[in-house]
Amino acid sequence: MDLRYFAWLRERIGTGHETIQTEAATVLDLIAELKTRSEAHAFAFSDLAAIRAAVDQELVDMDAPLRDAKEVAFFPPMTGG
Amino acid sequence: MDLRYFAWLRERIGTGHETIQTEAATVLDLIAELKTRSEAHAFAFSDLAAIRAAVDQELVDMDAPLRDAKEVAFFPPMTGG
Amino acid sequence: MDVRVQDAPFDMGAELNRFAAGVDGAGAVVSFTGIVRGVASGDLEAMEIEHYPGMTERALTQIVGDAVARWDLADALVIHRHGRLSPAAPIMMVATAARHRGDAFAAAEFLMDYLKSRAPFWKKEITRSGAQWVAAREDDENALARW
Amino acid sequence: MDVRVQDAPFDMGAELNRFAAGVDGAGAVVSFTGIVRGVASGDLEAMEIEHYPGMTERALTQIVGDAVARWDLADALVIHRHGRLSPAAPIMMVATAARHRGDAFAAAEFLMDYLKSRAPFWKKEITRSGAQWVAAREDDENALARW
Repeated sequence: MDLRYFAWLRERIGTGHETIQTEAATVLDLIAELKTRSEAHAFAFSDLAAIRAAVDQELVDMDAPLRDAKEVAFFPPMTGG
Repeated sequence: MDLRYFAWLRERIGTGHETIQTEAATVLDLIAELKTRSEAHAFAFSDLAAIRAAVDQELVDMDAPLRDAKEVAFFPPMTGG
Repeated sequence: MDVRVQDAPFDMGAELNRFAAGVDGAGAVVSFTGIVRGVASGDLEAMEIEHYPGMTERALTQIVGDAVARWDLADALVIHRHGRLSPAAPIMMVATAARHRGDAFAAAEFLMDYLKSRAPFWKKEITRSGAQWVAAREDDENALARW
Repeated sequence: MDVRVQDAPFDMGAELNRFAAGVDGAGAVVSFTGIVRGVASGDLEAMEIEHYPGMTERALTQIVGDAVARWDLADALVIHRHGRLSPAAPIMMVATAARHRGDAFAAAEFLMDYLKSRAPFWKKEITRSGAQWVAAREDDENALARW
């Protein structure tokens, strides 16, 4: 599974992209798993209220299933415009 | 008193400007007086609902007093923009 | 704040750029442009716009002043043409600048609603088959109720 | 309908003119432009805009499609820059064209509300004293409730 990180999530984790093997069933499960990867990951994901997720480039809720997701992205609330 | 007519009121009356002497107390009184000036005036002022009035370049209601008005204008509802 | 009533054509893009360049610090710029559009019969040759010199400028200045009093605007612009206009020509534009987009949008809509029903302009459509004064839309008068 | 996500600067006036020239028959054109504005501390050196290539275009196309389905539009345009922007530079613009101004205004506001909270862009302010990610405004999320 390809993971993408943006904005301060990318900065905290130290990379914008990583590839992992996971059996996580939902976005929340995936986050729980990622927090164990490193202190940087744990710090980046410490405040879930400040994080949004996209599965295969569609914004989803945190309890969304991952099924056959190829790409999951994490980022703060958007601030375009 | 200077009278100004615009759009189809001007066309029906045949002029955009005339000067009259009047003792009319309100816009409605003035219209009643103007309708007696010619058949063109009577025709132009036949449907009051389709007419708006300005006294000294301020939009007013039909029962507005004329007092020392210098310029009274009649025209259809505005269609700018 | 700038109100211009003119016979001459104007370049809406150039006006927007000039307006935006003058509003340092405002993050949001909204513009509305009204354009001469075709008529149902499809043979519009020209749009003639009559106005009431003196009252026009006075009414527009009042409307802009009301908008500035009501919303937090960095600047506002109104340009309105009169005379004979060709199809697809810009008739008028308003532009507003504000720190936040809500103010810029609301003020632009307010300016348009009041300009439509309170500024003394009258449009006449000239077609091959004749000329006809544009009727006021009841919607336009009703739009004022929301402010 | 046109959605452009680009690093390059754009000329909002030229874009507005081009857009309006292409919407024959639409009498009402609304534009919104977002501009890099100063920060309270007054020493903004640049605005860096990060985005999510692929999802950005997908999200914007979806938002424009929703607007077109909901209002009677002749055309709609979205341009959004990413990368490093200077103070006073246009960040993005939307434009809408419709027969009546109500549709053009509503669709432009809808596009802005959704673009703000649903298109994956993130702004970072670079000042002499450091860099800071812009926080999302609660107002922006709440704005979606009205549609």
